[in-house]
Amino acid sequence: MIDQETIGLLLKGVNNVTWQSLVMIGVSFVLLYLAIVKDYEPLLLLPIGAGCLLANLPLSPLIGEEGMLVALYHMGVGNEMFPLLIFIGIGALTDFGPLLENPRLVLLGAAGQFGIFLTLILALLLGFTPNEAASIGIIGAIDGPTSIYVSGILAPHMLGPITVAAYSYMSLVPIILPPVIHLMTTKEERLIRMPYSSRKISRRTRILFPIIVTVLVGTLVPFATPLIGMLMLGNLMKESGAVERLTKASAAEIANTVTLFLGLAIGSTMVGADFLKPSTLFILVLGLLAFALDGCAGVFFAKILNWLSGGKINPIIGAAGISAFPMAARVVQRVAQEEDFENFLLMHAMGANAAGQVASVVAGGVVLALMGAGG
Amino acid sequence: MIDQETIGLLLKGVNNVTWQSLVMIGVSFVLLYLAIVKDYEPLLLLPIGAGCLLANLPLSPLIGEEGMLVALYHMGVGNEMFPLLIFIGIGALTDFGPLLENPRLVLLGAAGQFGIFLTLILALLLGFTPNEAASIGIIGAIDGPTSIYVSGILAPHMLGPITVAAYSYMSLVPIILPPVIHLMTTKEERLIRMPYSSRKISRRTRILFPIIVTVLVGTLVPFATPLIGMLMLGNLMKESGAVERLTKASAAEIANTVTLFLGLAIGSTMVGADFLKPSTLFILVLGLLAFALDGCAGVFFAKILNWLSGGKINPIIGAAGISAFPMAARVVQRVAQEEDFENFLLMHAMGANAAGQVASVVAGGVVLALMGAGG
Amino acid sequence: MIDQETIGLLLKGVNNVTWQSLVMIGVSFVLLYLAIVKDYEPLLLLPIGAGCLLANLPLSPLIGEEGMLVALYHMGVGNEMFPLLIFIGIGALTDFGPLLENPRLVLLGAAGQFGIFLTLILALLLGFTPNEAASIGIIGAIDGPTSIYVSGILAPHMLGPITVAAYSYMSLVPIILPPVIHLMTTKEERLIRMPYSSRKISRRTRILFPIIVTVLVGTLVPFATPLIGMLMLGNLMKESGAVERLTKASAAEIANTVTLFLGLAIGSTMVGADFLKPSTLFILVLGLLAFALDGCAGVFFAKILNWLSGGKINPIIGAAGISAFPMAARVVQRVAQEEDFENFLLMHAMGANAAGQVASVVAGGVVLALMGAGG
Amino acid sequence: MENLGWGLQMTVLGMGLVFALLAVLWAILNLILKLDQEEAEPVTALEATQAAEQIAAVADGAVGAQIPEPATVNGMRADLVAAILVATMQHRRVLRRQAAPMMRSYWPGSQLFASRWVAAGRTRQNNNWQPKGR
Amino acid sequence: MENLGWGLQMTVLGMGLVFALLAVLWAILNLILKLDQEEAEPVTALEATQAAEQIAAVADGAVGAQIPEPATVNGMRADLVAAILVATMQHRRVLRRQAAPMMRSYWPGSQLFASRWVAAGRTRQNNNWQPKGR
Amino acid sequence: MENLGWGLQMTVLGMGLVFALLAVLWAILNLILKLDQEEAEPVTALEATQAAEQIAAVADGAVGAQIPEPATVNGMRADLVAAILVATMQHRRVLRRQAAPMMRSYWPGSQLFASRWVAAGRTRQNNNWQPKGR
Ligand code: NA
Ligand code: NA
Ligand code: NA
Repeated sequence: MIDQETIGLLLKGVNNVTWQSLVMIGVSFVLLYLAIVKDYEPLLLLPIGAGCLLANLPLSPLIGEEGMLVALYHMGVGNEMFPLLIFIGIGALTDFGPLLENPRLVLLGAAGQFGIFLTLILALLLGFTPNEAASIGIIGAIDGPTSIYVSGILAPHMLGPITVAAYSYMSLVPIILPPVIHLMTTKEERLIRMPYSSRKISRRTRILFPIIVTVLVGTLVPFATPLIGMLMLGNLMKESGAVERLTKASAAEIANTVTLFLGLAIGSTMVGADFLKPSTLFILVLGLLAFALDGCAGVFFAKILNWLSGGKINPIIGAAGISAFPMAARVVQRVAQEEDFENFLLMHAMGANAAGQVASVVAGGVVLALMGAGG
Repeated sequence: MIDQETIGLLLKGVNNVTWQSLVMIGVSFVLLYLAIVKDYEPLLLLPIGAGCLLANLPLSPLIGEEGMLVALYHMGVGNEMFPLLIFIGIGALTDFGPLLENPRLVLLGAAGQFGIFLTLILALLLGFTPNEAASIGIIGAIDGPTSIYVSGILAPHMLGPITVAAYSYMSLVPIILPPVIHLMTTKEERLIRMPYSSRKISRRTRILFPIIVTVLVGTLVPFATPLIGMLMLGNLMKESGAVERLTKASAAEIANTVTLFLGLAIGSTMVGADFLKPSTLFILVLGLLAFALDGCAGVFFAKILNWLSGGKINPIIGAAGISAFPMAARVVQRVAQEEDFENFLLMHAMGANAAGQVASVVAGGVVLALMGAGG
Repeated sequence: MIDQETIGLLLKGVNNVTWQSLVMIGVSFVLLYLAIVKDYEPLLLLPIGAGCLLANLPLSPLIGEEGMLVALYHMGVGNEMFPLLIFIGIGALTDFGPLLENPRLVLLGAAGQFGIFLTLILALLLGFTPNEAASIGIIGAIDGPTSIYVSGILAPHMLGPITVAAYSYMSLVPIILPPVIHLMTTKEERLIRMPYSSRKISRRTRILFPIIVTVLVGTLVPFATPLIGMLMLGNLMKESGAVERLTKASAAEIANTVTLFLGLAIGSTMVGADFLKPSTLFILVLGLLAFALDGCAGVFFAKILNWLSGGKINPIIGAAGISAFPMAARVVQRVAQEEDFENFLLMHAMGANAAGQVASVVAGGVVLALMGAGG
Repeated sequence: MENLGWGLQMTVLGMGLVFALLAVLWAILNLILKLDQEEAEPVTALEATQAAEQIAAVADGAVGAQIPEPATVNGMRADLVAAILVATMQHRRVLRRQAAPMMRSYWPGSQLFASRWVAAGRTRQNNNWQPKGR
Repeated sequence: MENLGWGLQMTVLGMGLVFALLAVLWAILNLILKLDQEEAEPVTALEATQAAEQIAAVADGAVGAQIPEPATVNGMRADLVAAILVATMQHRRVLRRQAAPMMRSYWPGSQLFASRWVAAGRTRQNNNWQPKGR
Repeated sequence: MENLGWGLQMTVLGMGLVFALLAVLWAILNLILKLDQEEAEPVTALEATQAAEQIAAVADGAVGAQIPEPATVNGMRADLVAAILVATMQHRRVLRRQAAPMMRSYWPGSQLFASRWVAAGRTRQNNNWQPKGR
């Protein structure tokens, strides 16, 4: 019979509202606002916000045992499959031609990873454990799937804020990068025009590139094998031209489905007490710092290259070495055109940007290797 | 060496044919006939029929340990993921505009759920357990994913007949609803014309709607969170316009794949002795009754509203409050035009219909809450 | 602190390169070469090659516990789901019309499976276990999903080379079949023209065909139920015309995704010492032999039919009975036109080819039944 | 009869809850719409039906949405019937328009006239049945 | 040699079963086709091949269907060769047609003539090889 | 400060590894490009930018690629600004071309002139911001 107990059941929801859940629902509203109104990386932030909202409703069955969001987490976040599948799609749409035309730009990609390690030190000083510090630093890879992959292994309890930071900052590239560039360069440097050259990259080279990168990076940094392997698998499928159906499926159907599931699953990790800690704020601030430091390091290194080459390299293309392909390159081009509307640096910036993509993944693997993860 | 035993193995298939499996294969033929020839909800009934056929072939490895149909069941039926994913797609294609233009229609949606509870009582009297009775009643939600979700939790052993009933009756809306309407209304009532008004619903309101419904329903009826959350997630993605790729993927690729898998998995639960019981017949009959009672209650409540509003509401739009969006609304429009070809009620019926969609989900959650499922 | 151990970690990758892994990376390059440059079944061989490469990089986390390739293996290879899903897509694109117009051609399909059993005997004599021998023989089904399904059950440790052989030889149909045909037939026989007739196959018959085949084969050879069931499910969906969305999803989105995952997972089984054994070479050679024997048997049986029918059947259409739909039929047509440009055998060859498709699946089930697998 | 009592309690509680929840929703919706300050304005039946049909046509794409079959009215193609209906209504309006400028309810260039064939098409979808008793 | 015996038994049983099953299928198919009562009627080689090519073209979309590469015959584009072939056959038919009405095997307006370019295209797909020994 | 030491070691080792790896990659890439024997040849800024834009446009399709919003420059539509820019550069080139044949850097029929509208479109995507300080 229906009794007090049953009626208690009916009020159970309202009774289980906590201030933490209310705050987290507020956080989910902020994420949805950023995604929908501010258009910040909506493909990720909208599902993350929705996942966060659904997970923080009182007694949400979605995060109970057998709950759908938990099932999605186990399906592809716990085992790191989702970020890797997204990487296949990214590889399938990335053209490394600008890098192949101008291979020395790979070094700019390396420089753009400095922020990872500087932030790691700061995080250590703030009292984070080494694994946590490394996970925070990896936000400085400015690369969503890499951040998810690395922090999912090193510090899964911080996956939520790290992913949110990584994607938010990726979408802030057009806002954060220009002041960093201006801070690091003089007007004269920004006005440097670079020669435009073109080299027909043979199909053979384009096909060899992903294979060589996979074997090289995979042998020297085994921890980077999954990330670089999937990125380069996508690129190999694209450049081979032999499996158009699979290339398209990777970049469209698979990527879309996985993005939705990934976002929901990550959002569902952002629950109450775990998220509402000072550390979350530190993560957000440190991540932003890592980003800015990346840009500075990239530009600084490009200045050195410029000095070595006798003034033939515009230092601002160093800022594109941070990854966030192809947005960072576009932002660099903009900054150049702000001062001289006829200064076209896009091709060079794209090369540095593609290098940053590869270097981010390498840096992710190196961090995992140095932490001895799973070793 | 090959011996008697081996030859026995070869005849094992024929030897394991039972009359139950033959009857069930016959049932699968009926389902395929309904799907292919009669065009009754073929997207669900064809896979269900095929799953039923394949599961009832003698010694079918598909339902053995590690069998594919069992794997599909565990992938998304046992954990309720498939109906929830389908709900994202339904939400992504549902426009709640007609309801937002005329919010009082939500009450018609509530009335259209009466059949659920009346049928529950009848089922109890017929000797079903409370959980079973509630699962049978939920057929009266006239909403496939809700029926699958609720009965999957309360009475998974009856998932097969309940799903078949739910989808069959959804496809019978054009046949069942008109006589119910005629029974409940006079010609004068059916001739009532309603004023047509239009209100520009702002994008803000359209975006707020799914969020508010999720928070409201999710807080008050936590058991409804998964259902309402996924329906409204799909709607939020659509109305935000910010994640078109994910919206499309939810409504197309994901929905298609999940529908195929869901149908096969549910069909595979319809095996022999479990299905061939008088209870199955009761389920089918009671489900039909629940449907008819829903329609009656909806029309009856609309008559009250008509009386309260001084004759400004055509009672037949109450029949659209049963869910089955947008078919029920179309049927109501038809019935109106049968008597007066210039009587256009579609917009009002669509509002009631959208309300019925929300109310069905709410009713599903309320039933789960009252049964204390998982509580 | 960072110490010797950490630096040891960094060199761990290089230190763990073995000659086996180097050879296997070489094998992966051969597979990629065949896929990309020679265009041999690239949809399968490229992912297999990539999976093989990624699995043989030193200490590859992709095949560690929780590794992505291992997860993909468990997702759909270990439980045989991937080849079955691919079969739905194949069924959805196969038109059995040419077979229905000329039903006696089914016997040609049966003859084209002789190679399976002859190779099985040879493999036994070479010292393989019965299960291994049967798995090798099944390469002679010249049907990728069947080979994967059967060998995945009987000898999962040989899945890699068997799948590679099956798909490579499928892509070698245009090279292997013509000499086999010439060896087995005289010029006079190859010049035989066959009468062209056309029979309107009713929609009813087209819909009944997959249902009948499923029930018949499934009852008599339960082990074939999954294979024939999925092939015929795809065909039923197509011929019914009632579930176009699901048909399309099966043949496109699902098939593409599954093919990529299947290839990667199978490639990842090709690791070092397990693969580099004389048995692998035997598998490749025996598989080729099985293929050739299939063609011979098919042509030989067609010669008998020709003799029985008083010279009205061109024996070369027997070679299309091996499966590999629709390629084998096209090759037969070519061989015919080589001698007489106006000899059009395509329709008859397609009938034999479709029969071969069905017969291959039946043979797969029969082999499983005779081995008592899972029984 | 213990069951009956429990069932009745379920019904009362259940329907009570459903109504209560949707009533709260109604109140909130009214509140939001107040904020929007968009007044409802009268439109014609055709306009309302067209808009509703567009919404229904999108929803037809959902799994389980039950897209109706092509329709007949009295054995005639329903789209033909609908076209005739629209043509008749249109004719009446033209007459009204020619009566006197002040009586026009639609001005030349109105969207409505431009889209009458669309209306016919949409309405067609709306008429897929055999009227009762004929 | 125990293995050989077992293998032979496998072969006999296995092929026996495969043949038996397909023979039963054959019988059933014949039965169904009887019910259809559609008689097989003769068509031309081109018609049959066109129909077969359409079926093959759809099946080419399957994973693992081995879509052949663009073809050459003797170094010439295969589609050109096929077009020449069809043109030649066509010419022969026209001559036949002009000879005497009673000799016509195709009547004016036949589908076949209308679709000869389609035929050329389909046939092209059919000719993707280098004839042996040239 | 033990942490600081460890962190610094991480930084040195980490960045050292990243640089070392990419340097090896650089060396290998140079080697491959040598094999290709394709010499880099100078192109115009517009050509280089067009090519780069095409690559960027494809990459925009990736999840998380941050496709920029439609742009304005100083409140004007960016594509208009870009079109003006290209027209100006074009005008300058025409003047140069008319000066003397030997001064032409582009010959009639050059791809570049043919695709100037494409260039404008591509450049537009490149200009999606409000220049600083105006
Ligand atoms: Na980076
Ligand atoms: Na309902
Ligand atoms: Na075969």
